[in-house]
Amino acid sequence: MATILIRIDSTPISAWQLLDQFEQEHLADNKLIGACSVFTGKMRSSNQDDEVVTMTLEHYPGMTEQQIRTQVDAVISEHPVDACLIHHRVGEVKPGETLVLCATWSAHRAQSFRACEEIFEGLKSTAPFWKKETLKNGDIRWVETNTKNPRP
Amino acid sequence: MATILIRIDSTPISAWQLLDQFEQEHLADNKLIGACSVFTGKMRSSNQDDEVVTMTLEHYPGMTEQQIRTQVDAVISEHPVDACLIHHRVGEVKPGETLVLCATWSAHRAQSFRACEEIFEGLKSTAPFWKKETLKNGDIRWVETNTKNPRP
Amino acid sequence: MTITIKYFASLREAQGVAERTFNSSEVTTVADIIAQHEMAFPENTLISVNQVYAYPETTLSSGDEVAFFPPVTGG
Amino acid sequence: MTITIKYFASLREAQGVAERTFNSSEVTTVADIIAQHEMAFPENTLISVNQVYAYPETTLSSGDEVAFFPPVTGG
Repeated sequence: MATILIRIDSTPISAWQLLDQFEQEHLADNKLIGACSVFTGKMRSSNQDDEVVTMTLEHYPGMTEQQIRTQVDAVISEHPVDACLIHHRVGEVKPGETLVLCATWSAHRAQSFRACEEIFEGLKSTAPFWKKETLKNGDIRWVETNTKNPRP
Repeated sequence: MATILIRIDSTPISAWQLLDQFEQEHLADNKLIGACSVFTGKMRSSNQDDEVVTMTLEHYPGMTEQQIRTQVDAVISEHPVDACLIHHRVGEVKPGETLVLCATWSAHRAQSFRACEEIFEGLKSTAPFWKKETLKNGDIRWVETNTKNPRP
Repeated sequence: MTITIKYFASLREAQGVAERTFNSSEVTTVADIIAQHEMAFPENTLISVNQVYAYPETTLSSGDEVAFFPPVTGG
Repeated sequence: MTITIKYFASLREAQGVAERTFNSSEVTTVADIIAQHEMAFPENTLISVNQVYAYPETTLSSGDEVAFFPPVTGG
């Protein structure tokens, strides 16, 4: 059974500290893990050539966690991993701060590489989060994309 | 110009602490980085169904650093990144300890994902390191593969 | 039957409320809600029923929670 | 000309030394070193000249550092 932890929180985080804690709490005794892949996404101070001073993330409490979990389960059924940690910020975020952390651990590297990338892509295209930017010129706008309802 | 740091050292490391330090020292003021991809390889207590109690890594001082650098330069000319950190252990390593850390930072995720994976694959297949295992039954053996001279 | 409707992000702002209760005896699918909904939704609106992605043809039961939201921008 | 030869890992152990100096007037390529080398190398032996991967046909100059080593197992 894989250890899966999905957290959504409004507190600024240190990705490296969370990874350190997670390994110590959940994987310290597992000497069969040979690979860990991590992706961290940070807020950039620029988007579509505009200077962004702050971003507010909204989500759908309950559905967001559940949708990420569905995605994680689907990916690791194809690329089995020993553990998966996902942490996503909501609320107000400043440039340079970590928005999202996605990490996977496995015996060999192929699984952790593939799972990390596919879980993150799935999260980006299906997890209900919405970003609203405040620009330096005072304008406020929703970030727009065109993701679809994922067909089951 | 990308910030590139390649270190080979015999001291046990915390990958997360090194990443934290590297970001603070080199990337704290760069608010245009939106993505960081990391791979860490750890020593497993098992290889080819044998229990391994310790591993000793040898390298070719000078050539190893240079070969990794050649590889990094080739990969980032195709997948431009803002920064790359590589740390590889040599000497004696115990199960559970981090053997290698490979991290890349870029504005958007495609570059950091591709560069991290390709740099690590290149390191594995061309950087002059050699592993010698001491098994629980007392046997000592070199880990064997069949990598080739990379054609320029 | 009674359906709870939730709106998120730009749709919540457009509706002016985050949630409303919808009572109707003439509803069997999400498409019926959309047809009877006061304000039209943008074409790229996403739908969930009981916190799982759903579609206009998804059948509803009394007590269901239906949400409408714009394309997602997490990560 | 004078060439420094280095051996690594299992080849170093097989040679019993990490490094030796090779003096010969009949050497122009790495292949010549291999031909005149006392002990045969395993077929999968890798070669470098001045710390860059090289090949049997690589031409040598006096003072070059030639290394022989087994396939690599880092990472």
